[in-house]
Amino acid sequence: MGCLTRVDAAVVKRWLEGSAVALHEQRDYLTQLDAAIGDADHGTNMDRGFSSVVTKLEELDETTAPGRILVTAGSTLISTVGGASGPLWGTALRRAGRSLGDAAEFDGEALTLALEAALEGVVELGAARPGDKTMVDALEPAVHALREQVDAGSPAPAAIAAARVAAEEGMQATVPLQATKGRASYLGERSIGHQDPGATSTVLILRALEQAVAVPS
Amino acid sequence: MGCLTRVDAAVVKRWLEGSAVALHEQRDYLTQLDAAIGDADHGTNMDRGFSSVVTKLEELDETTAPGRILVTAGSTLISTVGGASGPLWGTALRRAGRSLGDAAEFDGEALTLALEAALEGVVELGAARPGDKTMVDALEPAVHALREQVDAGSPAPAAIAAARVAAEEGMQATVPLQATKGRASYLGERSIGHQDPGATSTVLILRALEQAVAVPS
Amino acid sequence: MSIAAQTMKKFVNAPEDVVKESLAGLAAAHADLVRVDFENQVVVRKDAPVAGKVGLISGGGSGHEPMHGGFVGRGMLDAACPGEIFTSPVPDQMLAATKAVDGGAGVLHIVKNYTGDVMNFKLAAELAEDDGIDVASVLTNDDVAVEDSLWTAGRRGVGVTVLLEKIAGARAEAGGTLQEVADVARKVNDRGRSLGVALTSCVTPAAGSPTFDIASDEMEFGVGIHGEPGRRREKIRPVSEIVAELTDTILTELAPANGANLLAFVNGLGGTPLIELYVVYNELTKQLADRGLTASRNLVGDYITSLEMAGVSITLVELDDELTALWDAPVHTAALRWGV
Amino acid sequence: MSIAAQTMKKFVNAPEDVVKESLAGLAAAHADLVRVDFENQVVVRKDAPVAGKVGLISGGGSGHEPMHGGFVGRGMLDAACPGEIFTSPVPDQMLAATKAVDGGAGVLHIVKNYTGDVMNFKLAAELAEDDGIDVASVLTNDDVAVEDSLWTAGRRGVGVTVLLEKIAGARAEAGGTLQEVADVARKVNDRGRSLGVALTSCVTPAAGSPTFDIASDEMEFGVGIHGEPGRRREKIRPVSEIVAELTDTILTELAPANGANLLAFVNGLGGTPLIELYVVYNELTKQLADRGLTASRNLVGDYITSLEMAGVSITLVELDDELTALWDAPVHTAALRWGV
Ligand SMILES: Nc1ncnc2c1ncn2[C@@H]1O[C@H](COP(=O)(O)OP(=O)(O)O)[C@@H](O)[C@H]1O
Ligand SMILES: Nc1ncnc2c1ncn2[C@@H]1O[C@H](COP(=O)(O)OP(=O)(O)O)[C@@H](O)[C@H]1O
Ligand SMILES: [Mg+2]
Ligand SMILES: [Mg+2]
Ligand SMILES: [Mg+2]
Ligand SMILES: [Mg+2]
Repeated sequence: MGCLTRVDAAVVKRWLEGSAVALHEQRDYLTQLDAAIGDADHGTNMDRGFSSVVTKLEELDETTAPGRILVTAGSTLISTVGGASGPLWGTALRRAGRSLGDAAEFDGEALTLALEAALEGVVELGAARPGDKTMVDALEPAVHALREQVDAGSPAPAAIAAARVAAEEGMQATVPLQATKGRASYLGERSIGHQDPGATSTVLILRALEQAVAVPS
Repeated sequence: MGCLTRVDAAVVKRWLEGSAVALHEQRDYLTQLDAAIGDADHGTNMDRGFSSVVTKLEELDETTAPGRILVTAGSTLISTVGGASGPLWGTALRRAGRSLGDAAEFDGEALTLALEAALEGVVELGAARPGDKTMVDALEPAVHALREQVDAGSPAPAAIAAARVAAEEGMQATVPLQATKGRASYLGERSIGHQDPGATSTVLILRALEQAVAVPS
Repeated sequence: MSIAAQTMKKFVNAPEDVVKESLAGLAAAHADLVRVDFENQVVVRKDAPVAGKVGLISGGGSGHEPMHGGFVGRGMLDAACPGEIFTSPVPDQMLAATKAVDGGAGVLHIVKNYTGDVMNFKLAAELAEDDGIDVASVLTNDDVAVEDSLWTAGRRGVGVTVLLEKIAGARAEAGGTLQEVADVARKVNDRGRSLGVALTSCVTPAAGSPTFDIASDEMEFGVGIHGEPGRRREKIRPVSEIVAELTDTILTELAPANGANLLAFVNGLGGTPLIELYVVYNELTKQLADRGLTASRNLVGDYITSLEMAGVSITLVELDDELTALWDAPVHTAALRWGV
Repeated sequence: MSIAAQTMKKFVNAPEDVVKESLAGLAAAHADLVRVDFENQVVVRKDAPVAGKVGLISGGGSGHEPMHGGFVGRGMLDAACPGEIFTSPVPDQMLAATKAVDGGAGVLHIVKNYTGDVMNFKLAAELAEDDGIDVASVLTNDDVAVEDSLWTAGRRGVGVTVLLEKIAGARAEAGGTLQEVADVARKVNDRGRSLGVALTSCVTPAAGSPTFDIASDEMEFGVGIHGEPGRRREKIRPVSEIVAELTDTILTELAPANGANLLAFVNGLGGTPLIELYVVYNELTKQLADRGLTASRNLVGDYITSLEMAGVSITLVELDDELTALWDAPVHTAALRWGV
């Protein structure tokens, strides 16, 4: 399987489409996780949003730059999801897209800056800190790992793989936490012992990125 | 056990008190019968009414004539029962009382005239004919039997016993009937196979009369 | 008693106190509109008797709130007589109410067609006449679930009662004579028909358990407001099909003129959320449009209920200019208010 | 879909169409008051935008009817944005509503404190500002079941929202500036607190089964309007005890002045019959009297619901002359109407 160090529009599309497939497949699982500590709609929300994104992508013409694609995807999530995850993931993708600008291709450093911008957007909007039992508990360590690897000179695929692993660890680490943000916080101590749905969907999205980059374009 | 042929206030009081006891004992049974083809309140209604009657009797002075006692009892039923059975039994007792007038004592003939007046009042108010599956199916044959016996010269206790037997037969005869009056009529054919609650309470009241007359005063 | 109360999904103290305590709450919440005579258990319009105005009273078993207590006030009822839950009030209550609202122009008794209600109101009317009060009675019998024949106690009085009380109340407020008020009341009843369907049973506080059993996928088509059985028990269907059959059955009996203007009343039986009542109204407007009929006036909400029963009833009244104007006239009660 | 619909005790067609079909019913029933923009899923006051008047919009998940669509009209909201059932609407709806009601004096966003609602309204406000519309936002957070601390998303917005929309709407109708309308809205929220209790769970059409399980003798004390858990699960008690604890808990947080005048709001959550709501109000007035407080104004009924959930919430707002006058001002919406 070939490996690339530069990312283009095709890769970004594969990422979003792969995310849509994974979120659709895991829809009921995510909703069950949300039923335990939230209001049982996270799977529905993410699936509704990303399937709209896929439809939207088909309307874009071939030449659209990766940054624009992400901005469009983010706007689509915001317009179709509702709930907490819509604005959060919508803002994340929009910020990432803006940071990529109109370049037709970009490297690991640019991708890292984009995901750092995404994380920043999520924290700005939701004010969650690591340990609050939210998607930030998966996204933050992932972006950290990515930065380290890229600074250490590893190629994008390896760096992204490390980010995905960090996200999975962060996701698992949400189980013993007490939620202090979002609906789950109403449960107080009763939120302990459950895995956070948003952190779980975050892992699915990072896995999709890893696979999109791994495939030769 | 002695037998009397003339009836006085003490007997009428025993009749009403005996009815109250029987209706209270059979309260749940009557309500169950009403649950099957009505609205499950006949036992409650009759018990509420006759216990108020007993309380009311205590307020009456010793010298009150039997006719007045029955009028008072009827008015009390009307004021406390509600539903269909309140006006019906209330009117029955009021008519019976009026027909007895202010006499301190009365004989079998007067008693028969009183119960004929009672039946007349019930039919006037409720317009039920025999076979409609109502209390009339017990009261009408009872009053008939009483008239026959009295005309044939039998003593009051025997005549009343015959009336009670006729009422019981009439009550049992309501089982195969389809109700065409009251709530039970909404059931149409589904009312067939159930014993009418009002006919059943009528039997209890006639049994109480039989016992009241049988006891020496 | 509180033990019993705690085994049901109800906010009550002792079941036998529910009616009185609820009336106390009504009196406290609407002291500007009504006063409650607790001795006679009667809800009376604050400024009754209104001199020279025909008085309107109604009553029946409790458990159908806001009917009737919530309809006492300007432009509707002058008094209401609440009985025990699902049990007709007694003549004493009706007599007390009649006396309390008699402004010299006579009193109209609005009676729903149930054997107990009819008999108790009949006795009350006789007592009132004895006291020299002019009384007229109108009977509502709009429920097409029951066939009106020698084989039944006749159609039950349901949704039309609410609309009739509003319209006749307006006629009285406008200075109508007892005869005129009674006539327009009968006109509303003659031009109105209803039909309801239940998805769940009600639970009376005294019983503490469902009045009837019904499977999780069943509905009672043609249910009565006391949980009386309807035309048949069947599987729940999509609301479009349910409303189509309700509308068909009602219109077959009502037979309105072509292109008639209707007062369309979608009534919740107590446990059905408003979001569903508007879905039902949406289906109803489609059904009427298909038949060239217009809902020129409407009412959507819980007005004649059966405790917490999940269900809905539809009432259609064929309007004319007189009825429309009376419907639009100002009304100010706890449950219905406009124009003031 | 109709198969799914038939397995629940609801009047629906396809569950995913409930919100739109219900809005169609609302539009048909109240064409004199509102119009519905189905493309953007927004309920708009018929005569919006009212030139020179501050526009008020609110929104949130559906399933709480009549909130918010039933509050659109003169003297209350200019537009409402209904989301899917129990899911926050999206910024596009809020932006469309904001544009539709902007009469040049700016637009107030009334937001209930739930993470999703807050974020979506925040994005909408940014978009509106980009379009040069003056937007102010007020957050309602009156549910004392949730402690307002770093450990939670903060108190939820519940009953106060209804009262705030009425009072702020009156201020806007009277010509208040955006600042003045926002100020009085915040004042209502600051002076109001709520608490609710559920006896049964709601059932969302999409799920078709209860949101939470609860035993036949249990109640959820401090429940949220989406079926969120409350302070604790416990045995049902007599209503006198339940209301006493609700009142105590609310007043402890509200700490009104001695002898304060309160707006007392007894709200049904959807499945509790009116007869019980008045029993609750009766208990509430006793509790207030014991503490030397007066319910100088009140509202009793189903106004902010949770589908068919059996339950009740109590909201208390400490009034002053300004708030009392604004509460009494005329209002004409589908669900609240007086003075007109
Ligand atoms: N303030 C916040 N910051 C970041 N993420 C959050 C925040 N609040 C909630 N989330 C995430 O959103 C997820 C829930 O999303 P979703 O169920 O789609 O929305 P809602 O909670 O409105 O139903 C949670 O699992 C959590 O990871
Ligand atoms: N029109 C009528 N004439 C005579 N008896 C009647 C009539 N209607 C009903 N009844 C009697 O009344 C009984 C029911 O009484 P009850 O349950 O106390 O009143 P309700 O039917 O109002 O609940 C019936 O069983 C029947 O015997
Ligand atoms: Mg959720
Ligand atoms: Mg009965
Ligand atoms: Mg009865
Ligand atoms: Mg949600």
